[in-house]
Amino acid sequence: MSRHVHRIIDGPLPTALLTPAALTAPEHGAIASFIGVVRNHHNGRGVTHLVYDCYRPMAEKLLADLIAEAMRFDADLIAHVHHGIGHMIPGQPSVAIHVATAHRVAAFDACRHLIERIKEDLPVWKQEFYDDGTSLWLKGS
Amino acid sequence: MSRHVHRIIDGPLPTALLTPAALTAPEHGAIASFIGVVRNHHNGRGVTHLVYDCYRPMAEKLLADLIAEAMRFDADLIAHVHHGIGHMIPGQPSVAIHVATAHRVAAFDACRHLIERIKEDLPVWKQEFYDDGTSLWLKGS
Amino acid sequence: MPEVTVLYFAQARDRLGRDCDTLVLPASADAAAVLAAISARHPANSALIARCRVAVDCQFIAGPVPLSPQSEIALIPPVSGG
Amino acid sequence: MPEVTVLYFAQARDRLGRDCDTLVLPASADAAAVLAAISARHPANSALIARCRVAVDCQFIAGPVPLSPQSEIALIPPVSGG
Repeated sequence: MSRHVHRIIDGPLPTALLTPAALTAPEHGAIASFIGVVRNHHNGRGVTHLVYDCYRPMAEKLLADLIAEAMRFDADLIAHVHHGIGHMIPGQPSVAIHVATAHRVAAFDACRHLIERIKEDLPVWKQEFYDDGTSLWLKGS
Repeated sequence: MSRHVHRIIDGPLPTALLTPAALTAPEHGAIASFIGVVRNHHNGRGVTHLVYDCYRPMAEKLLADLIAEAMRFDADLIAHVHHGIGHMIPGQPSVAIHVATAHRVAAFDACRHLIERIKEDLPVWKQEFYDDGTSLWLKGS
Repeated sequence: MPEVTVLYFAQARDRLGRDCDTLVLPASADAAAVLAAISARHPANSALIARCRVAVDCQFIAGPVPLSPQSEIALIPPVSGG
Repeated sequence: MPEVTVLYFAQARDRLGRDCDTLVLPASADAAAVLAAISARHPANSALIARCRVAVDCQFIAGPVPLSPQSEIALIPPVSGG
């Protein structure tokens, strides 16, 4: 049974998912985390809110695949990855990645790998709504 | 007034310091964190507990200096850095670094910089106690 | 030549004005063949469609894959999660 | 030639058997001069002392710095925090 956790969540991530406290373990000396937060500005424009669309069954499956990929950095790593979808406002957390390993280099590398691969491949799309009343589907970042 | 937080704490870090929830802000889209946890093994030996010694006034001052250094990655970053000292057992968190920036690359780079510089210069020393009854002051990592 | 459901998301769903189509596709098709079939149905949006990737049964495809009426095809515009 | 307090930590404190000394030092000294004065007081531990750095008033020193009786000197063994 995998000790990894990965899930698509409706709405912004609850505060409980921002902490890596659940990953503290005596065999893992290092935890690296990344939290993505909805920004109030993009390309110089004010963002009022945004909506994440998602191809959910594929996204759930892909998160598992990406964790398997990240295990190249440390076969014993533990990863918890959550992505929120739907309506969010600036300041709300949309993604949380926590990786625990024995040593810190692998934790940083695996955490970084996960967010980069999420931004390349996870079937999640961001529609930004601006303070001038317009909106835009973003094309990756 | 600086919005940074840095402090030497007696004992293992309380759970509240493991979460970057306090750093979520609409202008900061990315938070990178590092948590150091006491490991139960080192160089193949079982660790029962350890004691961190600290030159406290210098350590407090140096944490501020290191955050100033990390601002080369993003002059607008916010950093929260805590290091625990004294008696700890495996699984307990000894250091917590949280860095919030507008974009993720600077957050990762600044967080990584902070833990590397802490391990180079912070006047904190770890005495490991092993399951064979011996102990050793470590010489850096 | 199975009839297969193709799912649309995000800007593709908005621009095509629907969240899916049923298309007749070859029993074995690669991404280019799937994109061509979608473009043939929606010629006004062929530029957008050409920028998309194709997933079959929740997996991006590169080479040709077998298709059946049970296959779930998705048109994947450039993603922007995180 | 001020009399200055030198603080010891971790393995240095254990090996020297004390947490500080009062040493007479030049009015201006660099790290090598401070380490030499500590080694002269504790010759049996000169190898350990040679591996240490020196901080004056909570700052690592490289070149010479002025010292006064109010200066706080610290012998800094290789650190191992984190």
